[in-house]
Amino acid sequence: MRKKLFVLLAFLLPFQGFSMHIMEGYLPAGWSVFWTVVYLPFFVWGVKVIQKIVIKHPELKMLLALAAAFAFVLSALKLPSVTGSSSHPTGVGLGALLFGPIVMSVLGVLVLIFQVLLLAHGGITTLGANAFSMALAGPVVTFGIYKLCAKLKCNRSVSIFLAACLGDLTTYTVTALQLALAHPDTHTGVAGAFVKFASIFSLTQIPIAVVEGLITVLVMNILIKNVPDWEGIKLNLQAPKL
Amino acid sequence: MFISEQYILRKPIFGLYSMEKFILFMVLLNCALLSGNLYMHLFLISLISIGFLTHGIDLIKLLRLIALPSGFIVLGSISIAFSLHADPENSLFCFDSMGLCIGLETAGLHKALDLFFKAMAAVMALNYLILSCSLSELNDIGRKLKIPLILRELFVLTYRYISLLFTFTGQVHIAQRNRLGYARRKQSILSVGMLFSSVFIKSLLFSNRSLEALQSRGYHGEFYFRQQKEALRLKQVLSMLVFGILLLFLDNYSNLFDLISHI
Amino acid sequence: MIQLQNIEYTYPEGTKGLEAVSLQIEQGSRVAFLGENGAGKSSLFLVLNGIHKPQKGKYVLDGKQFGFSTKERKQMAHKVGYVFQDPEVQLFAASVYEDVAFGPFNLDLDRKDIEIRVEKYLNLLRIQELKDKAPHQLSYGQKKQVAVAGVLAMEPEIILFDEPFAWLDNRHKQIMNEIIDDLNKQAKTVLISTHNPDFAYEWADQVILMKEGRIIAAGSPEKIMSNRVLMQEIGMELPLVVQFAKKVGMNNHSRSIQSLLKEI
Amino acid sequence: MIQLQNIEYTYPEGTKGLEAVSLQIEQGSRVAFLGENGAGKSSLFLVLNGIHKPQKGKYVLDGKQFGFSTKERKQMAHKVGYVFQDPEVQLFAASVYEDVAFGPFNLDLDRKDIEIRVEKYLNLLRIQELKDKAPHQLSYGQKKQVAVAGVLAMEPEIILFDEPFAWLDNRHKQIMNEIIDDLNKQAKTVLISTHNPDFAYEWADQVILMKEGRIIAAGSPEKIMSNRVLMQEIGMELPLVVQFAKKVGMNNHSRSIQSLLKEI
Repeated sequence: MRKKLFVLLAFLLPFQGFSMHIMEGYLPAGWSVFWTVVYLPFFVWGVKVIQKIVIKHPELKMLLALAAAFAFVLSALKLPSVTGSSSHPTGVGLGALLFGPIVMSVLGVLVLIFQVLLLAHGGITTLGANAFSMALAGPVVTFGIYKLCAKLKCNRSVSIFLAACLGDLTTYTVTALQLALAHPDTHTGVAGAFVKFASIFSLTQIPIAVVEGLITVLVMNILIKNVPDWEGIKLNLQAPKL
Repeated sequence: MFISEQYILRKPIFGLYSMEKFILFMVLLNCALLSGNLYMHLFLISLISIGFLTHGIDLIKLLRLIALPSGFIVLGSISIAFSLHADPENSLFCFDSMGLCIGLETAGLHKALDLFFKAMAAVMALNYLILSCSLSELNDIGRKLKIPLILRELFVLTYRYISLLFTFTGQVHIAQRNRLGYARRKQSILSVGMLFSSVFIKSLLFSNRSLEALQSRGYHGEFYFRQQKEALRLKQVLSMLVFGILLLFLDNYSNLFDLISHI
Repeated sequence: MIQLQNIEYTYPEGTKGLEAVSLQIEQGSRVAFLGENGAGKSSLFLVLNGIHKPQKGKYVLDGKQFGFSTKERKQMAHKVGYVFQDPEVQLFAASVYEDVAFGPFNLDLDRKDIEIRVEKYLNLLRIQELKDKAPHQLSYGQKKQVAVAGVLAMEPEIILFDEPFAWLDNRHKQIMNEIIDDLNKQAKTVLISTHNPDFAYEWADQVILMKEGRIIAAGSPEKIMSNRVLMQEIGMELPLVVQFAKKVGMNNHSRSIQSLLKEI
Repeated sequence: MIQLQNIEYTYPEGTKGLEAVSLQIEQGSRVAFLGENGAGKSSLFLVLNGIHKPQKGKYVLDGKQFGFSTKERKQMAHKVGYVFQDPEVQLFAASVYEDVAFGPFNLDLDRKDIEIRVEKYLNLLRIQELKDKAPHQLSYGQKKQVAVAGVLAMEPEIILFDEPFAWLDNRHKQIMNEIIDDLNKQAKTVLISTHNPDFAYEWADQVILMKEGRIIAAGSPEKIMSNRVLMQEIGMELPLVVQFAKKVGMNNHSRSIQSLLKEI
């Protein structure tokens, strides 16, 4: 039994990081349209916010593009021997903490588009669904937990860890749900399908989420200590309050 | 690093302009997505493969190009093929545990196979777009699709910075490996933390200098994008559309045919 | 003509960049700036280019005082071009063509004229065949060529080069040399910051030595660069040809070892 | 001793990096690699360092064949150190001290020994007073010093330098020169890739010319670098001192203009 599990794991591990993306052609047309329509308002909102920021400070265009590039590089980099096999961190947690969820809703889509164009991961018709899970649900949960922890006066490292880790898990849960809705199990329907997808992801995604949480803590601590104009960047990039 | 640089189309296919390439991509993609017919998907996969083979991609590269996404798609298909609570009588394979029968049934298998080939056909269509269009062309397609300027500017800048940070990250990673940064797991996590933060700090400094460089060339908030002057050619667009409609018609027709034969 | 009077520039974080810098550069001249890393050469170039606004002092360009307003800075791009040390920071577009076209586009030329200009400078820098490539597909030397084309395409009257030969191989050094010669022939003013005493001695008709944000000496290379004390001040050796001439007791010697070798 | 036999390396995207490269380097020797950008010098260094695994050929290090397994690569870090051309990519810690300590820390030395080593190499590179600075606060020359310290702190037997002098001002060039001399005195093997014929001629006891991924000549600098045809092949001029000697008809001349000047 253990051996079987290992064989299965060995087979799944190479795909773990990107397994959060739904591939092109994998969603029925109806669901593609549905998720795109659901995501669109958030995207438009994000674009409006960014347009406002950029009109006032055209120089922030470079910074925004660099932020998107940064998130892409994090997600595309194969890091051998971090989790025992090659893995891809998502960088979603870090992005959400650095730039806030609204800006992330646009940057996340840029990252997804480049993953399609440069690496052929994900897809055009599944963009809406992927964006909903990775560029909206994940960042919102990350940001929310971080703010909540700040209110509860938690230790900073603990808050960052929880935020990044749970944000990562949220992304995969939402993806599993999206897949379950699109492809319900023949006998047990959506609920059964969700259990199937979620358990396949959880084999790989839970250790990744933990590692990602740890790395995010490390990076944030180094950045807060070292980036000269730290508060300035946060103020500049975080979207205006509602 | 990037897929379009690993798999280079040495000859342009049909000599299409950027927007025409996009239309062909949409035709191929829609044929894949709108059809539920296995033969249609196989036809599309082979058609695009032949296109690649005759335009500068050798067989080994083509197989690698196909293998790349098929891993992900297989992964997803497995979970669709297997069913919880399957009926042990009708299962091809059943794995009992805690009173559950996690099993494989013919229906699930068919569904998974259909989905696998559908996704492969769609991915091949996507590969066509990726391999045949440069980033400037994609940007130009975006302009014709009326994507807001700010998004296209961010798109182009992001592309440039991705290639820069990619190279930079790769080199830092080598430098860390040379100094045993990834010899053990605990060190690996520390090293990755350092890697990311150094890339981030480098990015910040770089964005400042890059801005100075742009300002010194008179940047006032807008970039120059080259526009393709070529208008859409009616003949090409029409033949692509006819091709697509014909395929979908045949597809429907064969479904009808199936339906009739069933009755 | 460029005139600086008592320029002082301090970076936002408090580092002194320039102190009491005054200089005068005639049109069409070739000026070499020598000094260690951090001596203030780059800060000075960024002031000359209108990017850094000095806290004190006057900057007079062709008889008009430059006020560092947003409008004036934009016009500056016409007048003064800056080729950065690191070409990576100058390239941003998705293709070489678009990158070179960026400057002319900012000059509000119409599409036709932009194209003509881009073609001209792609040809001049011999990078015609690279025009559809993305910057990351180029070698370091090619990136430098593109960066130079991007600046020259704005047809500025004054061009600043920060270490134009660093990291280049011999072939690209020669191309760069030809370009710089060509600019001088067109009576453009060329300012180069460099660590190479031999190049400065051979090329410049005025050298400016900088140390710790100040100008410590300025004048003809023959006068300044044969002064051992001054050169030691900026941690630089005398040009080889000067050392050689001193050794053998020549007085009116050539400006470079290469031409000296031809004379022997 | 390093032995390469018929090494062939092709990049994943299909570019040829190295073709039929064979060479032999004795322990303690000084080897200069000359060639244009893209001639394969960096690819070769990455093979020597165990990063690129060649598709064909044998790499024998101190009599043992190197198999590019993960375990062997890890041991490699002890043996071969690589100083990149661009120091930026080698500095990734939050402070200079932590950066230099990174290697020794990964060697599992105990705290005390790590400290001793870091102090030793900070002193050697004369960057003691920079130890609490963040890398981005350093000048280019200082960054290079820190990068070298970080590599040397692993105490490798073989050190590869990619263009160690590019962009450095004179003061930092001298420090680098002293470090390299010092390494040779400790009988370490030093391999340097450079575009500077004068440096290679003066310093190396073996030069290797590369072109398009192949070695086109190897031997003593006197023999190889006075061959005009060979040098033209890699787009490089003869060393100045050779040109000079040819001109005046000397036969047993010095290895550098500087020492020649002393002799006159």
